[in-house]
Amino acid sequence: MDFDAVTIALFLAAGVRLCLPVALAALGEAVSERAGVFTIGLEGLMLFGAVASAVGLAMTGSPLMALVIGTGGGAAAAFVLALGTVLARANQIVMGIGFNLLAIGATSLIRQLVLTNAPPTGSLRTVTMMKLPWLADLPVVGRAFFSQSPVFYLAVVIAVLLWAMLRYSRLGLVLRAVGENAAATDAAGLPVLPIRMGAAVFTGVMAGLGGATLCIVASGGTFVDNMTAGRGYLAIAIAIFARWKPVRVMLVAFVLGLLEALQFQGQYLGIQIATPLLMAAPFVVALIAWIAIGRAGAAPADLGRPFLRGELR
Amino acid sequence: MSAPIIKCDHVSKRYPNGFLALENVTVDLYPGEIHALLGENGAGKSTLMNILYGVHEPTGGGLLLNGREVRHTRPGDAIANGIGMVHQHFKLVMPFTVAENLALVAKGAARARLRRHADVRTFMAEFGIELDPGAVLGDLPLALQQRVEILKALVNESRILLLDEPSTILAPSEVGALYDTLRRIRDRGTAVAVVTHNVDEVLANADRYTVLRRGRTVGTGHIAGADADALVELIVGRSVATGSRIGPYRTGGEPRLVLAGVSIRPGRGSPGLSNVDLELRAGEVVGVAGVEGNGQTELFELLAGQRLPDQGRITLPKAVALVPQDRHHEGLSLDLPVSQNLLYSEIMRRRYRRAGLLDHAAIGNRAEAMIEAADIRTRSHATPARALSGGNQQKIVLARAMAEDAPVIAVYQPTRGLDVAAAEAVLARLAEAADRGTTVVMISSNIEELIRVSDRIVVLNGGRVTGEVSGAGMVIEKIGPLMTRAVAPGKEGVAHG
Amino acid sequence: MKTNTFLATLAAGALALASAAAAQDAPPRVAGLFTQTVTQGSWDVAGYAGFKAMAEAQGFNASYLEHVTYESAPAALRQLASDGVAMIIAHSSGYSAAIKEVAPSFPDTQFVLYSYEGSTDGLKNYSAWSVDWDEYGFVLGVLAASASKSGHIAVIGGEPIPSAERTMEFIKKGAAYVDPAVTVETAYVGSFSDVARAKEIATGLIARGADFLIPSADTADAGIQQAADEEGALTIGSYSDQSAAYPNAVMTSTVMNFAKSYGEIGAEFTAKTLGDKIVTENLASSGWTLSQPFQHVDAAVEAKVFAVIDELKAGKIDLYK
Amino acid sequence: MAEPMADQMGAALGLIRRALSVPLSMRVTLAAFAGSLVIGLMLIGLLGVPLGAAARVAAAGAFGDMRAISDTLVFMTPRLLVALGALVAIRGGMFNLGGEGQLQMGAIGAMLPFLAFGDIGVALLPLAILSGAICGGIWATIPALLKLWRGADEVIVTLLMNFIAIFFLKYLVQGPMQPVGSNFNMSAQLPSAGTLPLLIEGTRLHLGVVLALVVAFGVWVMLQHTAFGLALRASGASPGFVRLQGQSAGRMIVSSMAISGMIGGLAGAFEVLGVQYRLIDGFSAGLGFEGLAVAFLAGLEPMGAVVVSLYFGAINSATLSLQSQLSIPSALAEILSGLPIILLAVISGVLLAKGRPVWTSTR
Repeated sequence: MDFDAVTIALFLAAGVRLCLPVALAALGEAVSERAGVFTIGLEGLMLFGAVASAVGLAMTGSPLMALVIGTGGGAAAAFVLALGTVLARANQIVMGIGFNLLAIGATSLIRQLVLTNAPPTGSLRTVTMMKLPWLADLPVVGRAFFSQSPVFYLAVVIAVLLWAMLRYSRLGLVLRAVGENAAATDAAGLPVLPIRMGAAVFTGVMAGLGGATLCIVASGGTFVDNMTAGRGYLAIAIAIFARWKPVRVMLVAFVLGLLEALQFQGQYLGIQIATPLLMAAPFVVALIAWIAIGRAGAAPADLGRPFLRGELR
Repeated sequence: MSAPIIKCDHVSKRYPNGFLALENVTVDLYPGEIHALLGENGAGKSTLMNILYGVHEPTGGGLLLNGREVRHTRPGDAIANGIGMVHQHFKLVMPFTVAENLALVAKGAARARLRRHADVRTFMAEFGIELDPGAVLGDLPLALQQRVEILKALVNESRILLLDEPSTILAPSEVGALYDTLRRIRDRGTAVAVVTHNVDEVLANADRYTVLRRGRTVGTGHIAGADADALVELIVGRSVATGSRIGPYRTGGEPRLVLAGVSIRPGRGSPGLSNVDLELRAGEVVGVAGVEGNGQTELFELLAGQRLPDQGRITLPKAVALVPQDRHHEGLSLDLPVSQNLLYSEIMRRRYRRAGLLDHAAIGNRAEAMIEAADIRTRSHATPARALSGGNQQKIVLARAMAEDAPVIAVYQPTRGLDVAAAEAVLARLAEAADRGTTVVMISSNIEELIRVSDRIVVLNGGRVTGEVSGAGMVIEKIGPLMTRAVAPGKEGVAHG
Repeated sequence: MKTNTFLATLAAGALALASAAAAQDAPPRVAGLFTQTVTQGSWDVAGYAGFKAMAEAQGFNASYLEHVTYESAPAALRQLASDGVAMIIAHSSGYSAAIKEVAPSFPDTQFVLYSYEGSTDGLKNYSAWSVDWDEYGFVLGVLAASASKSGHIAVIGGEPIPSAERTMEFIKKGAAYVDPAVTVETAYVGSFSDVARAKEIATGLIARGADFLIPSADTADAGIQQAADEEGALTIGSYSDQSAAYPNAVMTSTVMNFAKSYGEIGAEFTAKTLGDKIVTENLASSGWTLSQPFQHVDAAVEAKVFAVIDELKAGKIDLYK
Repeated sequence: MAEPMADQMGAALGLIRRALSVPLSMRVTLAAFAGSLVIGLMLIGLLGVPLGAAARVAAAGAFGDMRAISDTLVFMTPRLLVALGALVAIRGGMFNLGGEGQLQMGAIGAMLPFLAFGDIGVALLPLAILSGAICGGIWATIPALLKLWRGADEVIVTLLMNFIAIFFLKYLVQGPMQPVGSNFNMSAQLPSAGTLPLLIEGTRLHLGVVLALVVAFGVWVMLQHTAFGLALRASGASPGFVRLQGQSAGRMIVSSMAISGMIGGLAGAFEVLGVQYRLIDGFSAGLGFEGLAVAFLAGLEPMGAVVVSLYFGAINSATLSLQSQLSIPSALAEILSGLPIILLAVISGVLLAKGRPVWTSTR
């Protein structure tokens, strides 16, 4: 096996496809963490998005509608989660752990009650493949980056928009201020809790879309119990060591996607490394990167701290 | 004078824990005046400010804006009604720039007006303030951060400006500059309310005053014709001999702690120390005066044995008892009971154990005795330190340090945030320790206090010792210039009008 | 009516006291153990259907446990056994260790395993219906190699467990039996349930030239079959006829004869002849077969594959030479 | 001579009495449990199962007889140990989310003496327990050292290390530790000398259950009645305070994580030595996170953790009964585990906002 252009293009394309659900969720996590809300429940939000999309597909038969419904499912679940973490000031880590446990059970129950065992019918092409005109014909990159699910292009657009929003817009300024110093933002007369609720629900939108993408685009519309299998936790790690920068989130996720793709490539190429060790690789790389970052780049100062007006803290 | 712009009308506030912070308080603020709110710690000044600003809601009474009743349930309501507030603990976003911090609060027209950095400069110039709009807040010295905090309160054309203890963090010369700025603001017709407990500052700068004591108004009037002693009496409720010397002037015995040519490299927002020589002797109180951030923290850390000099030599005795500046994070472990806070160092020295386990009975007994001796007001020795007032918390820290019987005791801002009586008690105990032969080194920015208790005072400025005064030579006129005269290279001065 | 039932129960109780061989009127309780879920995937769903049919046919009082991980299996087995369940059927070879651990403590409970077992270790109350996965693999290799036009086939497994590795070896043998020049690529998903990874691996293998995919990853098979369906490769259905689900891609399906196997288990239990036997299920015993007719390929392929099957049934091919 | 004896006895009795006194926060926790059970019953009702029957089956499944009780206790044990480990670390100021990984490493460690020395008789069991604890301890010490060396936040490090440990165990049972001829991913079986003895015939109640309760008592004594525990609590709640007292916060971080990991390692070791008798792939399935949740539900109190983990044990054996007798989906177990955590977090959040924090010493 030699490393020709096709192999490389396939490898890159696989990296993109594998990272997409995680990257979407990580973008959402980056936003809520910027606003000071640590969404450990990301895994559960993805699960709710995934099961909602599967239900949506069964009901409407339209993959596009399924993605929309999945996104809505994630947002609705995030709203409930945020009622706890933001409004009721529940400990964000504890709440997230409980939420993830609940989500595994609840989504499985929903599947058993609502979904049948029959695999989805109808083509999913509209959401799995969209060749961009002209660009898709470019050598290597055409196949790698411009012959992808439309959700991927959407993710790139969202990442760029988020970057511009955080950097240049007033909304971005307010969002960052809430995460850095909620008390100061409150003193400026800005509504801290609604802003955090908004950020948390946006996280749900992105995690829901991520879960829906996992289910509809990557798994052909099949919902499997606990199908996220740790992807939510990985997304949290990505958001953090991308230092909450949206474009960097995409890049970090892509690199980890490539690592995952390498596992399969390694198998084809007959590389003699045990599968479990290869599967551990993204986590090892993430760990090394995290250690290398070390103290550099501080987290938003109010990350994980519930907001209380006054001196009650 | 016209009608009051805002009136606190028979305001009461009871906190959820049952504490009655304000009782039937009425205060008027008029346009174009600087109104001083005077009182001891815990008199209710900050609570009143927070009620005006919508941080807390009153449990009785209300607010009248131009005679019309208004409710401030959150700061947004207060801002909409033209109120700006300068908080004691700045409400600034430290990683943001000056311009971003201003943009954050700006509403409507003001937001459009502050879009570009040049606009921000123009806006600041109106109040005689010159700052780089692109500077990151966290990198600015406290005095400049305070200017930004004031500007922030003015961005939305405020007609009422509230300042909570603005002068405590400033050097004497900086206080003057602060009031220059406030007078400019007043002269634009704004009502300026300043919370402080410094009578001299009020007499020199304010137009009217209101005195609060234990949550009630005990006096109000015009500054013109007001008398310092009378004001002090209103504040503390009895006449205290402020400024009188505590204990005799002592001469030190044998040297116990020596710093020779000690230097520490400059760090974040601090000049470090350069070439400091200091000899502390038995049975004396040595004051270290200086504006905050001139090397005091480094000096205290050296004494505490927490860091080593980059250059020079330090000779420490076997033990140094410590009273740190930050009571809540360093002086105490707030969730531990009073008893374990009092005896922590002794327990760690393998005392109070039985069969390897802690002897809770013995710890309790010993703690009771210490609580009695140090006059610590607590429900029991098992109460968490968190539940105690600031003064009583400081008494715990001091009692523990004293109980260590160390040859040297180092204290850092020991009276900050305490009311007059509690501060007096602390100073008295330090003097007693010196009388017993202990070496006391007291780092403080409160010069009057230093003069009253120290036998000699060294002044730190820009990380250097700029002078030493002793005995009758310890007067503010000498010390003030030593603190403020030479500005170390690289340290930014305060912008003046 | 109510009184009658009550009297009947009383009578039954008295009978039970009188004779040990009573318990005739209350149907015996049987329970099934499944690793994943009986409402999703292929192996457990098809197996549960066989289990349920057996229970209905024999009039058993049946229940089942799903999501029983191998670590929780001993607890589940003990609970069921001490709860009075008369027969426990475990629907995965992974439960073997748990049964061997628990069975000695419950001599009155019959344990049965479906899938693969090498030895009952002398336990008197443990039987197994053991599928000849070697032969199964060999046939898959034969049919894939026969159908492939590019001479490039791929096998995708779930986790690299020994039985899966062994099956892969026999798939290779089967392919080589048809054509020694056929390329057989193997890959593992690293999970039995991650559909997305399975689909990605399958897509990659098709892009590298494989035109026939053999799914061997349980629930994750769905991803492999979808990839084949979308990318124009052929594949098979696993354990039951799945041609309706992936009409573009499924050439045929392996159909486990769960009805037969479970039927035998039920009948033998009722007849009290279960004991400690190991029943081998293979083509010759009609333990499984391939669905017909084949789709998307020439009739010649079907004929060729069934010719090999007939030879296997007749014992004319030695798999272990 | 008699007097000091009586003195000691009195002191010991006093210790036990204080250990059993229910902290105030337990009331909130019990409310969370009750709320969850009510919601769980409502769900069961929605599934069309008669509530009375469901409640009876669930209660019998959790506490109905000796076998049910011992199942509940066996399910309780790993969750209790992980919780104890987690609360030691969190009390010491380290937010250890790595219970899952430490448990995996403990399980691996418990196998090592047998693999190294073979069946060496009575010495095997204590060696296996020790080895499991040490492996868990080492695994947990790594994040502590990384925090000191690089300032790497332990939340992320421990989270990532969980996955690394899971895959490492998977690797071991797929390759190096798998005996020839095995038809599943697992190690060889331990000889009976190397396993935790069963306490009651016909049940799964093993010695590890008792040892776990002893560890819980030991952790409580350590935290409340030793100078080390005092320093640990102080350093977790107020690092600046202990630094000024001349103690090294770094040393506290390392030692609290080492102890935490050792206890977490015991959780894995006891699963191997008392339940599995071998290393099996995927044996844990989220025990680490459940244990962490137990620690929080217990308000970071060791004796509270016993009560809370008992609830988790009961939920697991009860849902097994519900499933096997009434075919109620197993998903109910996760729902009933997740709900009280959420309810408790919300209740304590609301109380915090009202100025009455349930927990004062977390982080």
